[in-house]
Amino acid sequence: MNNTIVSYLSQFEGHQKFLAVASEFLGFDVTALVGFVIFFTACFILVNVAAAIGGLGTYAERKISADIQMRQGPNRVGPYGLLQFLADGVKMILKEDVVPAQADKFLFNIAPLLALSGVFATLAVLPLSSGFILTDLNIGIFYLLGVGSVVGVAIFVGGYASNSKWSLLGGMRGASQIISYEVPVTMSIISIVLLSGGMSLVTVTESQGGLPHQWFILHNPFTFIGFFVMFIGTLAEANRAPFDLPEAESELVSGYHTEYTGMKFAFFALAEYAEVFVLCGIVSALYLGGYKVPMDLGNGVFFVENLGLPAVIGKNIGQLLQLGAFFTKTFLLYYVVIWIRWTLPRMRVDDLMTLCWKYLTPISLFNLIGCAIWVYFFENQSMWSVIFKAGAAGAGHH
Amino acid sequence: MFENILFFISSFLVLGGATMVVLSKNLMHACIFLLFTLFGVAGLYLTLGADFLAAAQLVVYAGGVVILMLFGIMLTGGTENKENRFGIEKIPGMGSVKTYIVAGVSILFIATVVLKIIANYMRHYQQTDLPEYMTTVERIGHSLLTDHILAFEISSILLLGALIGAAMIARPRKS
Amino acid sequence: MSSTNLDVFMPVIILIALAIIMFVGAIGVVGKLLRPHKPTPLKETPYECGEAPVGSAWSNFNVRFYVVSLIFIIFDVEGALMFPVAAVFKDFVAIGAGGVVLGSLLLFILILASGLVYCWKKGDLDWVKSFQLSEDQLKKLNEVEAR
Amino acid sequence: MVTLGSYLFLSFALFVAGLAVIIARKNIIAMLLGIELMLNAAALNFVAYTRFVNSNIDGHIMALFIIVIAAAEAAVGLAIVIRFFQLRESIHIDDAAQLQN
Repeated sequence: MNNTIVSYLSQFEGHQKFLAVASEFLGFDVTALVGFVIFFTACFILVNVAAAIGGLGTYAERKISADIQMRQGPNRVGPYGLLQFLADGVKMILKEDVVPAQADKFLFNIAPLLALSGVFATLAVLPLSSGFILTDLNIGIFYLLGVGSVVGVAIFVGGYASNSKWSLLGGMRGASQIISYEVPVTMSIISIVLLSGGMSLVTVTESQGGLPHQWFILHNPFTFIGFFVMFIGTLAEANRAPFDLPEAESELVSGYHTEYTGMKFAFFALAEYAEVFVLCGIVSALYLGGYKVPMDLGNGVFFVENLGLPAVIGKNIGQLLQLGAFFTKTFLLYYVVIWIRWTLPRMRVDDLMTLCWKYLTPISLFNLIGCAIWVYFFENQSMWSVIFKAGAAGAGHH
Repeated sequence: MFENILFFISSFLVLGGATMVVLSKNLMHACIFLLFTLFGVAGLYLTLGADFLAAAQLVVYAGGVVILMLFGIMLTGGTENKENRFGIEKIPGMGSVKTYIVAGVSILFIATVVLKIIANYMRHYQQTDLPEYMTTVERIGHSLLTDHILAFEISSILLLGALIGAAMIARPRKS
Repeated sequence: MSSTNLDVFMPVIILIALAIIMFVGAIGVVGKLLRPHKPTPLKETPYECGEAPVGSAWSNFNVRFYVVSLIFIIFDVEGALMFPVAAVFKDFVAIGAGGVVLGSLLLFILILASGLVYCWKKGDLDWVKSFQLSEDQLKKLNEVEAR
Repeated sequence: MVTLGSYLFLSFALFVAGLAVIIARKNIIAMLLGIELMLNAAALNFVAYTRFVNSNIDGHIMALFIIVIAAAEAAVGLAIVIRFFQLRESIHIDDAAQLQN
């Protein structure tokens, strides 16, 4: 059974009553219509949240870089400069839309749209909590890989269509970098799928626990290495420093979006920041326990039974806790991503390819084999229980 | 309801994309329209209940084949390469308007006749009801490991052959 | 009417539709009303740091980009084949048939890894081949540096 | 109401489009695009028959291997095209009329 936000809401009595009353009042079965409305509202909220996170991402980036370089950062618009991203948005929308005369107009216009829809479509399977997930597809993580790869096409097309040498170089580099790092990322994901026995992101998260030693990062030594492979891979897939070669401003002006102005540029930037958020969320769901809260507080049973709250409130408090856990882990990773950008220098293009093909890919293949052997020999126990059992057996022997 | 909407969106993408692949003179545009067509086919797979195939279509085609094609176009001189070694520009489109009209009419005629014949057989196939939205991943996995395990292993050899062969052919040579 | 429930895919379509609406709304409708439109020939030339651009950018490229994407697509397909197998691996281990599956999985990975090893040995993974300067070139280089 | 016939029609349209590209274009890469379209049409047929005629999974496996083969074919085909371009400075099918040089 697939969890969606609709199936989560339909377990409450109020929802059922509302459906019955509305059906009677309108004279037809409104279940499908209400489902659509719920989906639409949830999607709308999530898109706006993603856009706000993208906007605040630019703010956080400047503020953290200012912090690292002992500067002030944006501090004029709003309290602590928090509304800077809105001002930027207004500025972007007022800018003239310049299309180079030699450019391929059709591709030039369609590239930001491809990037934006590719990133937005990945939001559908982001496991925010066990109930507030838009939809929990059975093919979740594989779907995410597929839709996410559209961004690579968009970057290449955007670079190509501008008919500028910088853009084209940036686009070529971006596309080849994204596809190269997809190989170690895919292999790391497959090793997680091996351990959890399912591709749905809720299944993956549910097979971990709330405490760090139950997370997949500490499940066995291979996944511990796999986490770092995956994290480096996601940095490169999102074109973040030290892998921001497609937009290396010191050599390629601005990379694939050199010729883009105004809102089209803004959409590229929004897609990039939202993609960083999505990828951080995925890494935290795969390796860091995702939305899991310690002591199973997340399913709300504790609040209902021990504190005597009604089922609706108790369950929703649990969901909110899960939401909080997910966002905490994701934003911590987001902070690390920004921190890395202002700490490490940019890599050279040949080092980038060497790192991907000669280090990460063999390591991830080795991890995959190691995980398969681990699942076979230790029947999917984590290394803590294996050590504990070995210790108990040794103690019993003496 | 949603199945029908998805079907119509997908079939619109498939038909429109395929038509534009045929008609567009610019190779880059054709490639992007091919991408839309492949999205449409993925949507059709979804309506047929093949969710894993739809995602595989996205992963392999949208991420792989289309980027490969785009790289191939760039490596062979972009879209500007229209001349052959005789210096004559050969734009697609063979024959004249008359040929197209005659061909179209005859295609319609043949299609009508063939459809009339096939339709009798089609009537027997009723849509089998799937009880719920069922996942195909487990079934495909089981099938790949039991009935089709030889095909699974041989496909790895096929891929190895493709990798070695293509890398050998495409490798830049000293001259 | 079929009873297949595809509603779980509805958010995907809605999200893509929202992306299109957002894009068209911001660029085609709101932006069009607000932004200026004063094109000049100079504005529409590609940016090349102040130089006048020479020729089109759509020209030949290094074939290494292709070799990398080639290796990628092979591994991509490998991933697509291995995902369903990985998803059912635990079931097979649970019923005691894990050894066969592990063997076939290892065979599959090792066959493809040998392709990677081949490309590594042949130098397809080296982005920039190290090149040796000839005597004349070295002499010229030294002269240039001495100046 | 969506029937088997509508899927078969779409598959037919895809196949005809691919065939038209192969016949009408002189550009080898465009012809490869056409081949992709035709392979997709074949895979779509397999999946459609799986859904409507019998519900075992073999059609899906077939389509999966078609996708695999399409990717391998695209890789090798494009490698040949690129090599050909390096030799002849052209990607016209008419320039590939000679076996050597």
